[in-house]
Amino acid sequence: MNESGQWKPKIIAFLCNWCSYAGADLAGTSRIQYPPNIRVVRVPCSGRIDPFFILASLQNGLDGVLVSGCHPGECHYLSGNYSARRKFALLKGLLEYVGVEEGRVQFSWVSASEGVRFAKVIEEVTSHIKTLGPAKILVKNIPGGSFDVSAHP
Amino acid sequence: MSQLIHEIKEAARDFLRDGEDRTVIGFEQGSLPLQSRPCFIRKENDLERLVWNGFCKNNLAGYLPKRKGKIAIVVKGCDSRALVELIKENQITRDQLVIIGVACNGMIDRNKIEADMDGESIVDVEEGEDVLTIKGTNSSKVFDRKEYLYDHCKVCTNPVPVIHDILLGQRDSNTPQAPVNDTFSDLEDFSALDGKERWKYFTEEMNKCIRCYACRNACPMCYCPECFVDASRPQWVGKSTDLSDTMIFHLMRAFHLAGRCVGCGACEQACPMGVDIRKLNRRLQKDVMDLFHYKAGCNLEEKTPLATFRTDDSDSFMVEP
Amino acid sequence: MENPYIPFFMRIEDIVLETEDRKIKTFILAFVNEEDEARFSYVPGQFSEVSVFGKGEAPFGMASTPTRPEHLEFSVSAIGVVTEALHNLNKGDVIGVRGPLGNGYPIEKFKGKNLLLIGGGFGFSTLRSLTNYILHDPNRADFNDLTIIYGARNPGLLLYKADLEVWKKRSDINLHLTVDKEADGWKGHVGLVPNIVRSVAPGAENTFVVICGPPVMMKFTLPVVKELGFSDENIIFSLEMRMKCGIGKCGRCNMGNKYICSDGPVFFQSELARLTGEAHF
Amino acid sequence: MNSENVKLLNKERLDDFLKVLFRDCIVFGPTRKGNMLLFDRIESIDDIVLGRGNTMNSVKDALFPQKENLFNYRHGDEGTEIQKPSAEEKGMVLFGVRPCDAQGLLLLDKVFGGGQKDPYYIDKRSKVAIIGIACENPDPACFCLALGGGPCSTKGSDLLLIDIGDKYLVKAGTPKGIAFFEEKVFEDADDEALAKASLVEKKAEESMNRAALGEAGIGEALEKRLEKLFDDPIWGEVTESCLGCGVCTYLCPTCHCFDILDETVKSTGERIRIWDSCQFPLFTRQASGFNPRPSSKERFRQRIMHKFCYLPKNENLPGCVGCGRCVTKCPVNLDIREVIKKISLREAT
Repeated sequence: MNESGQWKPKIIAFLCNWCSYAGADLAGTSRIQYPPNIRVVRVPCSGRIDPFFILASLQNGLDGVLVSGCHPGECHYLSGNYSARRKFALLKGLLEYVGVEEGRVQFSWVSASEGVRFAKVIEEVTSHIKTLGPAKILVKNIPGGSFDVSAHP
Repeated sequence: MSQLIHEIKEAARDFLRDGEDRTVIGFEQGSLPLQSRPCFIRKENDLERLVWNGFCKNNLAGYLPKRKGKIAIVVKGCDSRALVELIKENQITRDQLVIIGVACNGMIDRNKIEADMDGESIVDVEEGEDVLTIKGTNSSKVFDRKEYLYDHCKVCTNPVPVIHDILLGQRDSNTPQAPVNDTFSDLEDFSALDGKERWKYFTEEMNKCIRCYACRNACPMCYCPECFVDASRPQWVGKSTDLSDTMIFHLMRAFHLAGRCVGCGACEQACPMGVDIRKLNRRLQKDVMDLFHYKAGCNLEEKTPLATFRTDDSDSFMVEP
Repeated sequence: MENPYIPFFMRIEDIVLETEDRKIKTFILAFVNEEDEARFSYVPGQFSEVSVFGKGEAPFGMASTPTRPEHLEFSVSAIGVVTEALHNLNKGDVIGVRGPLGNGYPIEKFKGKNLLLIGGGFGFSTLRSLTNYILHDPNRADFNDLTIIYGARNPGLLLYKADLEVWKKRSDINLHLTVDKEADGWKGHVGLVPNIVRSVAPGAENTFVVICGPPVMMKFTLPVVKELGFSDENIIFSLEMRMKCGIGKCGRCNMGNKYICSDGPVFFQSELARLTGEAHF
Repeated sequence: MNSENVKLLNKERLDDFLKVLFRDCIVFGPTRKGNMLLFDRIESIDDIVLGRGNTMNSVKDALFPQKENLFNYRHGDEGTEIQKPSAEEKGMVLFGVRPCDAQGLLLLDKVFGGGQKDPYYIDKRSKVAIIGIACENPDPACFCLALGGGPCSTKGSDLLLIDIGDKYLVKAGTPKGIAFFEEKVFEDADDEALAKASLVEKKAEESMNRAALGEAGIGEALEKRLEKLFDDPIWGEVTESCLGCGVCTYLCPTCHCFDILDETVKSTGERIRIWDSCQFPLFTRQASGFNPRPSSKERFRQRIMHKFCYLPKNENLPGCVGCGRCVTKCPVNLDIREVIKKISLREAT
């Protein structure tokens, strides 16, 4: 929530150091506008993403998760993104199967030279998550007694 | 049935006579009606304990990881697929094993029978080819065997073990000898539900969970020396019965079994609270088949799908702006 | 009803880095509320559950002496979730403490006796408490000869170096320090604790021996002190086990029918010999 | 029997009695959740399910829940604050409790009420009334008689209802139970009703399966024998099939081991206690990695020793009431009765 009480989604983006992270940089240096809702975590490869990163993000109340890596054939470590692709395909299917809204968790390929594409991906992911509203599924709530958990920063 | 039991005993006897340091893992009569249970036999004198019936539900492959010495193991179709995966994952070697395969007729779900006994305690059971006669404290009831099978037995694609040294109990020429295609028809109705309704269903199921880990410990493929749920640094999953934690435990367990789960139902049989754990595994089995054309435990050569990849795997699920 | 699960607050006054491997720090804590200080009376050998809110609780023996009641000191080895969280705290941070828990050393029985204290590595913390208690004026006169044998893998891993310097200078205490292997500049003994005990320990007459250290040290020290003529009634161990509640409810720290948290952690060998249960060393 | 302690309750008036309970108290009882019969909080009379065997979980859940808040904490600008949970004001009734489960509470009373008292348990316990229902139809896994209980035992119950046809014979086991008799729904008991009730009891006791336990008794002899057999190879033999899960301990009405941990969101959180099980390796594994009970052999032994040796020594009660849950729900049918029998037949080596 911001001060006017309007909800703004918080989206965590796991970006591969060798492509999407540089793509994000390029988007920035090229002054391409994209929504400010993402929080970037730089990872060495999309293959480094443990499904737990994604589940922990949802559990901690983030409204969306994006994982972005190198296009097929362009992995810095040769095949990290291919292995990741198999994992993500299954994980995405499983999460949507239990009821996590389609689009809450997304995956993309963005290379270091694709600043425009990066901005478009963020645009699309953010606008989709805005239509979904705040995440509720899998979010962990701890009863805080009279301590109001949600109101605390 | 008694002929089959005799044959199992003889196969086990031959095995025990063949050398030193040998263990037979089979089934014996349990202490209660409708219960058979695992047994470990090392002496010929104890072979009399071996039984075979519709209650030999446990997947004995779970006792194999890192076991030493020669082992003869009694397996059903599904259990044999777990053997294949365990051999591939170097948990046991093929030449340690003498596999006594039994063509399976499906295992009977004790809970389903008990639910239909109107609160009467079960005293005895008589198992026929097609019917079960259950004697309660006051009355006797006849059950159609097929109706009361475990859910996973109802969708079994491979009653005959895929790997075996001795194959027993073949009686019906219609029984498929090799695994047939799984249609996943049991998932259709559920998958057609709205996401919210599926979430509601899983919420109710997971709220029943008491985190006893019987599902994990009964699973032949859950052999990690330290399960993610027991790890503390980092601690990915909380240990309480919080819905979110319980859900993530089951999701991740299912995910770790993707491409490895053979659908033996050991998890669900072990669960004291009747949680529909298999619903998750079934979906992953289906996805693994649809996306990677893989069915766990069917042959010793094929690589586990998450241990390999194809450059032309689909990326249709990804954002394409 | 008093709620034994609710900790009280203490503020970290100082943090002493004890060992060269940076794995052990001693936390010097001050009571936040005066009434807690007034209520907290303990004897050497007792322990407390220390809380880092958000990470959990872990048990530590009090390394401080009740003769200086304004502070509590805990030596913490960073090997788990709570202990690592503690190591990441700074002066001024507030943590929770529940205690005192456990029985502590049988001080009254020690009066008028000689004492032989044998400690190893990290297990020395409550023996330090006991030593400082005895050396505190006027307590010293209540006890006879005091001998300490304390060992660590190397000189850099010995705890409480400032105390050791003070003790070395005193004439009313026989201090034997030992390390496992020769080291540059080391002037003390070289050898494992049980071997040093065999060569330097005083006689068993009118003497209690108190042993606290890693399980393997305790295991090999027991036969040595028995050889020296100590009877089971005069051999005392302070034991450790995974503990949670600290009040004998949660069920994990039993040895036979005794709970280390509430019946111990200090046991006479004569009690241990009678117990059915897992040997803890 | 003293007539003050025995009354009759016409089955037609059971609802009237329950209405009184629901009006004044929070009611727990056997109820159906999906395909499971559970002992759980009940909102309306219609949700009570009687005569369908024992519940999957035991009644301990009501007084010693699987997850319990010990306190909340918050890190704020003024430092850390702690807030104790507020205790429930209303009384509690556990209705439809089996005699075995009621007996189990007697052990929990000793553990949580002895020595340093456990305020969370004690508070709930002081407000609860236990209304048991006799067991006419014991399961083949039941062995309460060996533990000094029985299908119509009043141990641990304030009131016990015995079904004698169109009426319940109601026995009061405590002053708290007798106080219920002030409700107008009860009638005086006659000799015929008493005779019927003892017939029910006799029939239930006779129908109990005694084979699994055989001649083995549970008591001082077993306690002594267990001490001698601590290092016996029998433990390895009986636990070969054990999966090491927590079913037996979590369903047990007397098992009470727990863990304490913190759950935090941002700067606010709660310290909770949750059930733990001696069957889990983590139960005793120390931070250094050393585990005094490294395999299921030692862990299973701990379970049996705790129940039949340590608790009898410390609390004068065994940690077992013969409810049979661990027997029926063990995924590999590792039957505690058979283990006791094997122990009692074993010559100490």
